[in-house]
Amino acid sequence: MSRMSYSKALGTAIAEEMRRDENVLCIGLDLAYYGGAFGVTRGLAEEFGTDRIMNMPISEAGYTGLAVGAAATGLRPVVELQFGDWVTIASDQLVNQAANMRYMFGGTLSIPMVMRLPCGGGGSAGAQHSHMFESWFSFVAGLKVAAPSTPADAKGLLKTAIRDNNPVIFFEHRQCYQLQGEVPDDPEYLIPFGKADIKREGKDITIVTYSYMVHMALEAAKILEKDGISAEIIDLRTIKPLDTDTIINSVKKTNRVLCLQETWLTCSVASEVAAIISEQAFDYLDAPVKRFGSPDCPVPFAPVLENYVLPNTDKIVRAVKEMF
Amino acid sequence: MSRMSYSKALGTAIAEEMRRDENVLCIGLDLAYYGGAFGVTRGLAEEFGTDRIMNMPISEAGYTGLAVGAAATGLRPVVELQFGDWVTIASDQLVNQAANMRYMFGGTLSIPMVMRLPCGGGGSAGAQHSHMFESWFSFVAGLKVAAPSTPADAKGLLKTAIRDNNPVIFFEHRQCYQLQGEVPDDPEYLIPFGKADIKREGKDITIVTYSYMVHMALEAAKILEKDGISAEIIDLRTIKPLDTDTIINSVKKTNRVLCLQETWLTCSVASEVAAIISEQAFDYLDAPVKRFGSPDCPVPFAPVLENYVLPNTDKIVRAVKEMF
Amino acid sequence: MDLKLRIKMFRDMYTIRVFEEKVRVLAMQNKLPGFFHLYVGEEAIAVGVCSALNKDDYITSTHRGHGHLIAKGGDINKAMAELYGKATGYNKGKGGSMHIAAPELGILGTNGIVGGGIPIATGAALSAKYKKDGRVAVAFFGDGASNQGTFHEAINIGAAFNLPVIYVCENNLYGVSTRQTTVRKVEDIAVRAQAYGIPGVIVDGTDPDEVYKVAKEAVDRARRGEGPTLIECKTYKHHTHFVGDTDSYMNKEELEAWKKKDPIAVYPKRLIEEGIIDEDGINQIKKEVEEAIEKAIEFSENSPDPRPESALEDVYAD
Amino acid sequence: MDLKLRIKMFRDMYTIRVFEEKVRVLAMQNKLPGFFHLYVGEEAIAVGVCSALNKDDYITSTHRGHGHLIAKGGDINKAMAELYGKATGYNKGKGGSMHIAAPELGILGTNGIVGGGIPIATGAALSAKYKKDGRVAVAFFGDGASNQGTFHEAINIGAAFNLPVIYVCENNLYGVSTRQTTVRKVEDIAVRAQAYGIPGVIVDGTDPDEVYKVAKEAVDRARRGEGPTLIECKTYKHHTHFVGDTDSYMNKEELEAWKKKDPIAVYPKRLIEEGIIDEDGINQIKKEVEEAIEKAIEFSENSPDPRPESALEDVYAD
Ligand SMILES: Cc1ncc(C[n+]2csc(CCOP(=O)(O)OP(=O)(O)O)c2C)c(N)n1
Ligand SMILES: Cc1ncc(C[n+]2csc(CCOP(=O)(O)OP(=O)(O)O)c2C)c(N)n1
Ligand SMILES: [Mg+2]
Ligand SMILES: [Mg+2]
Repeated sequence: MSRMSYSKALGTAIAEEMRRDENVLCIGLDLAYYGGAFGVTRGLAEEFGTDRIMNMPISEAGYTGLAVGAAATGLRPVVELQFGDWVTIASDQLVNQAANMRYMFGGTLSIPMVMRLPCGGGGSAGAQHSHMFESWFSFVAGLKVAAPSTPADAKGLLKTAIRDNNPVIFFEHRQCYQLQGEVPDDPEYLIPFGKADIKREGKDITIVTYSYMVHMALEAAKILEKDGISAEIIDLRTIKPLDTDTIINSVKKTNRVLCLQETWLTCSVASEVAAIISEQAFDYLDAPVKRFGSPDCPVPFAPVLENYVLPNTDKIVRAVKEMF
Repeated sequence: MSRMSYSKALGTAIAEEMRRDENVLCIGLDLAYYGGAFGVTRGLAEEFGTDRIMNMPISEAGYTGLAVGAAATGLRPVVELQFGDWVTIASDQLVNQAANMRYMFGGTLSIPMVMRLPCGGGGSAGAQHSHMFESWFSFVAGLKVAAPSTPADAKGLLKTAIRDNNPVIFFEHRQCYQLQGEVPDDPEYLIPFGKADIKREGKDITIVTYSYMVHMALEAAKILEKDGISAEIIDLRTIKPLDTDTIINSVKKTNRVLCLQETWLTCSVASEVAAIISEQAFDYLDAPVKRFGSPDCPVPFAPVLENYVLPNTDKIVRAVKEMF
Repeated sequence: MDLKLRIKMFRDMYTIRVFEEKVRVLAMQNKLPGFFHLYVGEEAIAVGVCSALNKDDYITSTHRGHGHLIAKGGDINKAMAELYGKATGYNKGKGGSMHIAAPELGILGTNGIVGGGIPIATGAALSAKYKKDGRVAVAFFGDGASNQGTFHEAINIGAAFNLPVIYVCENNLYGVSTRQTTVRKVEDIAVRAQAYGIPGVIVDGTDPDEVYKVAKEAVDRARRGEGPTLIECKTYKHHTHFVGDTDSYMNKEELEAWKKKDPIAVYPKRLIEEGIIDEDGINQIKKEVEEAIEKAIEFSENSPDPRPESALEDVYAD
Repeated sequence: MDLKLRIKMFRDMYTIRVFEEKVRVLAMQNKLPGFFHLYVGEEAIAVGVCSALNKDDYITSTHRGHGHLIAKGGDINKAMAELYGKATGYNKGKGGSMHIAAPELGILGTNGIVGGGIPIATGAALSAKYKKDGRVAVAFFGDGASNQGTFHEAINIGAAFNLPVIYVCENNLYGVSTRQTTVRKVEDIAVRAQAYGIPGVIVDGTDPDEVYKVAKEAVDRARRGEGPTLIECKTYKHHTHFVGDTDSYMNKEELEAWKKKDPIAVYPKRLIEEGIIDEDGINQIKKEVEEAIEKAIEFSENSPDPRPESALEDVYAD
């Protein structure tokens, strides 16, 4: 175990996989020397050279498609967008090409690539630097979607993503990069996709969440504990595939559930989890499923507005209490 | 009333709005003379000229952005993509620009534009010409989303969309274009957004759906009737805004609900409707909410495969029967 | 230029021609599902370019892709069966006309997204350079596609990193019904090479010898590590945009003029004139090709449909 | 050229300079939320170009957009207050540095998406042409943005339809830490104009007179209905990519060389030499500008925060 940041854990995962497999390479803006938008690839160019840590022109569709073509022909590209917001520019290559290709081509090739997307609000980055698009990509057949919350999960999931033979959209929350935690040194530390993690056991309510909101939920659970409410926190870790079993088993125990996420609710991960629970655990519910996320507005700039909009510990505590 | 096709009804809506407001113009591929991908704008260039029915280069991001800029400065562009699948190429201009601009700019401007997206499967068009992205855009704050099923709705909703002062993503199902129906001649025939239509009354189960699946559901209802199951069919018509009241009231009456759509279920419209019902009508449900759509694979080419994958009348009947 | 290669070029062009004309008839008879964009009239491009490639070189193709598939060595039985949506097709009936791939031949797919293949070919070239395996990649695309952002972004990347990739624009003057010079101010696509600092060459896309020559030069250049070339092939398609389309936008006189340059008519005459083959030889090839295509149709019609449940397979790789 | 205009150009450039240097200090003191890209060193471009525009002409700007806002006539109180996230800001604190608009001045927004504004300016030009109101639109963007697909698609559209739009590339040699010639094979962006059949002009982006001259020509051309021009302004920024960024990638010597051409130092000297203004006049302007900026800071600091619930307003228009 070593103590390190989420950002460092991601960098470590990439470095280990690059040492292990010479077909792994990194593609993105300012990755070499500068270290990418959040320092994840800092130091890697020194070890692996700029043929493997490649700085691109500002052409998100172009270099995402470059990665698709490279992946189709035997490389394992790890692409970084500086902010996940502009995956909108790259989404054709991900959705119409990468996600479809193996299927359309009858299984004759595969697209082993990872798309790393820093995401989420906070810090007055404004509407164009705060989006979360995990629901978009979870919708799409042929893609996988991961969204780690802790340094250890970041390492274990990114390594699994790089070894996965499918396109994986990997959401890294901006507010997580500086979080510190214990991370296994084992270069075979792999976290399987489709296995949620119960980050806290509880018996009165299940909070299903992922990414940065896991930390808010854990804070909220501490406060709720004092009021006699014992919350179980499920960190989904991957959204596609989704660990339905862990969710359902928890709900069977607690009989109450809050589906929590940072962003808008319509057609979202929270909607999906709520729908699954009402389909599969209907008879175990003591109260209606509840969803909590952001109201339907873009993320505003001014701190007072941004705070008003984004979920936080207090709001989660309030939302849970309303369910009792 | 006149009898006409869905396609003709759309063309009529555009023509009427262009006569009414000289700021309305059409932007897209092959719109003039050729009539666009499905003949919707056929004949319009003869009346309005090619300054108002504009043929574009194949540059979806470019001409969508062109429309955003035109809308921000007083025009009301109606954009057509030949197939909605490649809205992936145009989505940055819709999501990061159009949807955000009014908000980010403190309400100082508005983006009155319509994005017309032919969508859906059928006819072996293959994975890259069969996508349905209504869940993506319903997720996004700042956008509105409509998806008419009949010629009359097509006319009434498109006219409302063109007069709306916000970006509207307008899904036209490819299998609907040739459907015939009675359409009001009234040039003020406007269908308000956020008003679902009960296309068939029933008392045993509510089927909530939209777009082409409305017709499949109506067929299914006829068959179910014979087996003594009376199905109420709700056509959402617009997904954002969503008519929650009509859904909830129907569920209170029937106590059973199938959320039906053509495409993948994860983080979809069906998930959203299921989540809302389990939040707001929990106590009225006699059975768990059920969702029905396509399995998690791209839309295949061969008819035998495509039929296997897409929902149809028989599959809907079966899905409903399993709920009793 | 190798004589055998030139004869093979005729055979390949003729194979494409007959294949496409059969597809046209079959599609109009509703024997084939989906819709089809034919390569008739443009055969010399795919054949000229692919004749300059090795079996393991890569190509990406377009919605109008049967010609590229065949020119790159595609099996016509598997190709035809795919258009029929049969289990024996290249992609088990899952892809169809606009989504056929044969990775074992370096064919990374026809493509339903205009401009979608250009970055993918660039990525294949990156693989080749990364692995130093000596391969090159070719991106085929239309004049319409040259207005897509992917054209700009991918070629800039290919140029900046000196990737072994050749960008082949098939300029048939139209995108669907739209005369492309009404939506683009420059006459030639080749001038756009200057925006990326790479050579831009114009060639008569009805002449397989000429196409081969410029392609060979570009391929050699790419293999030497000198980076991409943009080749613009002037051409014209003999049919409408897709089978069953209205033809109101087509310019009949222009079409007639281009038909005079039809490679299927002109090229065998040239081979005969140059004494490379005689009339009988040509006829023999034609007969063989026609028989092969008939067999491909037979093969396809006798092939089984995919198992319905196979629709759920091949979504994810293990 | 009008003498008053030249003096105003100095005043505007100086306003931008002082504004930006203050923003830098305030941001480092954590008095401003968010992050900031400064226009220091590039002032002559925004000022030269906007001096050739009318009040109702349109511009779209970038992440590095304060300079464009001020040069187009933006109120520095409202601009500063927006950076503070105050209710009195241009956009009620909802936008911030990268998302400020002032439609009444034709300012259609700074933009957080590199390349995002280029099609939008083109659309504004379409409006102008459609309504025949004589306006023109300017898209400002960086050298890095010239590799985006939107650059290609939008300029092609602008050219094809002869829209009254001017594409102004601010070539400061870098995109974040990346020397752009390492990801682009051509030295100059202006050559890319050839791909669209429009004029491409290179100008010294530190000289407001020169920038004004080429901008004026392009604007006149656009107003005459002769279509777009691509103007490449050679420039250099004096600070890091954003405030608080590491500067390890910056080339100190190159920076020093460019600082010798700093318009804020060079231009007033030229005005004095040419007898257009004297030292006192310059100092008077400087004093006025500095005071105005101090007032803008005061105004902002004394302004109220937005009401929290106002976060839910302005999402949709009625
Ligand atoms: C991104 C995208 N936009 C539009 C279409 C519809 N479409 C299919 S083929 C075509 C014309 C393409 O023109 P060009 O690139 O010149 O190829 P050609 O058909 O002339 O061979 C269009 C617009 C598409 N398939 N993909
Ligand atoms: C689509 C997109 N990609 C990447 C970024 C991150 N980013 C912000 S500014 C910038 C550099 C832009 O370079 P250039 O266009 O030359 O402008 P400059 O900063 O040099 O003025 C980058 C990459 C972004 N904001 N948007
Ligand atoms: Mg063409
Ligand atoms: Mg720059």
